[in-house]
Amino acid sequence: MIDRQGLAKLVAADIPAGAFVNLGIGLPTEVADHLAPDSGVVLHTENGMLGMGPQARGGDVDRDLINAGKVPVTELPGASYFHHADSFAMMRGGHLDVCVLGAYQVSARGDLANWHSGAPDAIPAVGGAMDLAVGAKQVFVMMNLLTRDGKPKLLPECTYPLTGLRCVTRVYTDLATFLITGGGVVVRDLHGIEFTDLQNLLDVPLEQELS
Amino acid sequence: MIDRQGLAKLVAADIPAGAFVNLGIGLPTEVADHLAPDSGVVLHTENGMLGMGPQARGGDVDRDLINAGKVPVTELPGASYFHHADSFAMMRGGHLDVCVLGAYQVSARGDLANWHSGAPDAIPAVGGAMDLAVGAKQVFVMMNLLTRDGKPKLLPECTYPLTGLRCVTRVYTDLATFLITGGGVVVRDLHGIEFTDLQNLLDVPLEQELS
Amino acid sequence: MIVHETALEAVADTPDGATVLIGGFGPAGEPVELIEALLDSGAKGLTVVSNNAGSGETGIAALIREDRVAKVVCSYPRQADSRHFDDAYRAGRVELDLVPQGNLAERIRAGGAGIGAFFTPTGYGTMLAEGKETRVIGGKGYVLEYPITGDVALVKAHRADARGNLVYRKTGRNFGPVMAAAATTTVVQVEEFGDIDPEHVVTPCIYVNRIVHIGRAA
Amino acid sequence: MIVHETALEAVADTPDGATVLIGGFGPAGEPVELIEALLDSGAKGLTVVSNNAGSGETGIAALIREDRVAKVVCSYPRQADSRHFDDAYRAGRVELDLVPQGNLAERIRAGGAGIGAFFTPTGYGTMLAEGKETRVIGGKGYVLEYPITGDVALVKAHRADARGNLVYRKTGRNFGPVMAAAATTTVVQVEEFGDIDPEHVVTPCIYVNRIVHIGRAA
Repeated sequence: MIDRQGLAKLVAADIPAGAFVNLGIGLPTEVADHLAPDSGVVLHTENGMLGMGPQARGGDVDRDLINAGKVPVTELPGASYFHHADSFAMMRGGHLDVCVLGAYQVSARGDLANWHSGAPDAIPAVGGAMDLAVGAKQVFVMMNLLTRDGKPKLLPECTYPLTGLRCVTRVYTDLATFLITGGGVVVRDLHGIEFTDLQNLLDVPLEQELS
Repeated sequence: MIDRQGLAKLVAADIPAGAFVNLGIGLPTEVADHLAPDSGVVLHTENGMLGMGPQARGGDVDRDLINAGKVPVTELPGASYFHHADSFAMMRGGHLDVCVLGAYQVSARGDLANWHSGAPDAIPAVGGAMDLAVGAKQVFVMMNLLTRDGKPKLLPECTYPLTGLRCVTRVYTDLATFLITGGGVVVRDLHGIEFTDLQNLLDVPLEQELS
Repeated sequence: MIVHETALEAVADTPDGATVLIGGFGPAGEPVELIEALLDSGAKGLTVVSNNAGSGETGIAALIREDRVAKVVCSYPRQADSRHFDDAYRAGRVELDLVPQGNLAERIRAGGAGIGAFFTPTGYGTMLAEGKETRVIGGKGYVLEYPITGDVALVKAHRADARGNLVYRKTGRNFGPVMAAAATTTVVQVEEFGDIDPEHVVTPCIYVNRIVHIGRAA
Repeated sequence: MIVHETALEAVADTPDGATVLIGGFGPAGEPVELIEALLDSGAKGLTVVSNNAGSGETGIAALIREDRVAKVVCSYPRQADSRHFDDAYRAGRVELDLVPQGNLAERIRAGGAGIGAFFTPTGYGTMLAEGKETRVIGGKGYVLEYPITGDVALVKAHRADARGNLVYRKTGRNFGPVMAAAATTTVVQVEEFGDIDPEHVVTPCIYVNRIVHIGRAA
């Protein structure tokens, strides 16, 4: 089992050099801290920027320069700004190489549920989640494999309201990394758990990656 | 009867101060020469510019600065450049106050035919004509009222292929100026012809503007 | 384009029941002073189209607190301290039309661009597409979405030139350019006046009706 | 983004039958050297998407003269001295898909923006809408148009920075930004390299795959 930082490091290592990447709010944001400085990875924030730098501190804070989580950030050389329609055209048009998102649930065929708890009294709020889900060439999910009360979050079918259909390509969890393929769910890495124990936790049939 | 210059002057006088205007290729282009310098009229060219100035001469010619007719032009203070999709969004979205076009034919309800002679062997070419026809708040047409062989170009129905439906609001001709209203065709100005003589030339019932 | 002396003067004629497009994404590009002026104008029964539904006591939150808003069209009403929206929504005093953020931006763009409707993949197969027309094109599912236009747009820009061309600052650009193009009357608060290179104009002056100089928050 | 030494190197792998988006409106923004390199590459059976169909002996006219073009998608094939297109069209050697200019621009934009189709008022009720799906929305007639994408885009820009962000010059901007976003491989010829203020970028580097420095025509 690996911790949040370990997971963020794993995801960062899988992002190709020079890729254009959108990191979702929360845990995915921490992936940025583990990207090699010379990786040439360019971060997109859906509120209208490519070339986003680290969080701004002290005198660098500028109320006009924030990320999608509304946290003050900085600008790297080669950055660009654009308006919201252009920014989401970039996402929807499939131009981002990778988008990393958190999730409540992922189904075996890559359906994503990450915007709505399903609670009837919740005030719904979707933001850019659905746009991110459909847009990027690859959608990586980062999450714990089990809920706090031990229920699996990788399921045959999502029970929470969906964010997008068949969009997730990889799931990084504390216990294992999964590839969602057209054919089935493939376990790529085990994080200190045996394959059979992992299979016993899930109702989804798993395959082991051929190496 | 008035000549081309007289017609261009008439149209120019009817363009409100501060209006955003697109002048089509050919005769409509000459309207620019008759706009008062202090009118504040801003010219749009659909190949991506607001604030177009007069034709460029000599050392002012720049191959990157042309109008929709591909003639070198100049830039006025307060100009702006934008790409083709943004330029046609501006037109289609109804933001231009006036567009001035030439025509083969106009129908009594404002249908416009100005892009295709209808000849079966012609190579068709439409350019921005259809976009201009549907986009502007007002579409003014400038044309001779009769063809060279004396046939009226203001008709109950266009016989040439249409550019747009019910889009023309005014028709400026050598013999008279017509307002195309929801209800019918109203003669606003007679250019040296009697109303009854004008009516005799046309199969379209005419009304005289109440003054 | 008219330069107004005060924000109130620029929005005073906003009628009850108007649809108001309000720029900003969080604090960036939020036209705070124009929203305050809209509150002072007394307009009520408003439909507010904005990415968020306000937080704290200022801006859209104040409009909701003072019961001026009948409906909010937004992507993310829930924010840290969005209690005025939360209270009004739970009490049934404000209607919510929740739109995925990219569909919101594209629908506003379509409003300004004269597009009648468009098929977007975003939201396909989700509860936000329920009741909407869908179509599979080239093997991919799409939802038909319609344009959004406003009677008024309130936008914050960085600079305007003498004609009304605009540039923005950094991520403060966000919804400003598409909202400016989609409203009958676009009201802009700017931090400064000055020349703008024609190559750098973001919002051409054709989309700008009224400007107020507010200056830059310290 | 890769900087190539020669235009030929940048387009050499264009396959026969490719759809090539070619920027430019008349001489402004026309990527002449990239088109010449495409001719030298020997690629044939091309679908060319561009506003015009070439004039004189250079650019798209040369591609047509050398029988490399199977189909032209454009708004205005007829120009002063467009004889190579005229001849090929009349001889049935090149197919023409005539698209109103604004629909062409919007369809290419839709291709880059992931829009599945859109309803446009342009062309409604005309022969260019024959056989197309139409719909009346809010009392106004619209035609359904589909996105255009390319395997390759050939674009001329003014300047690129080290990452591949682009700015254009004056009306040379025209179709460049939408074409750059709508092609699998976007090849750009630039007049110069240099820094670009992030506020002034017109085409973000994400849309640029290959750059060749050609310099500015005297």
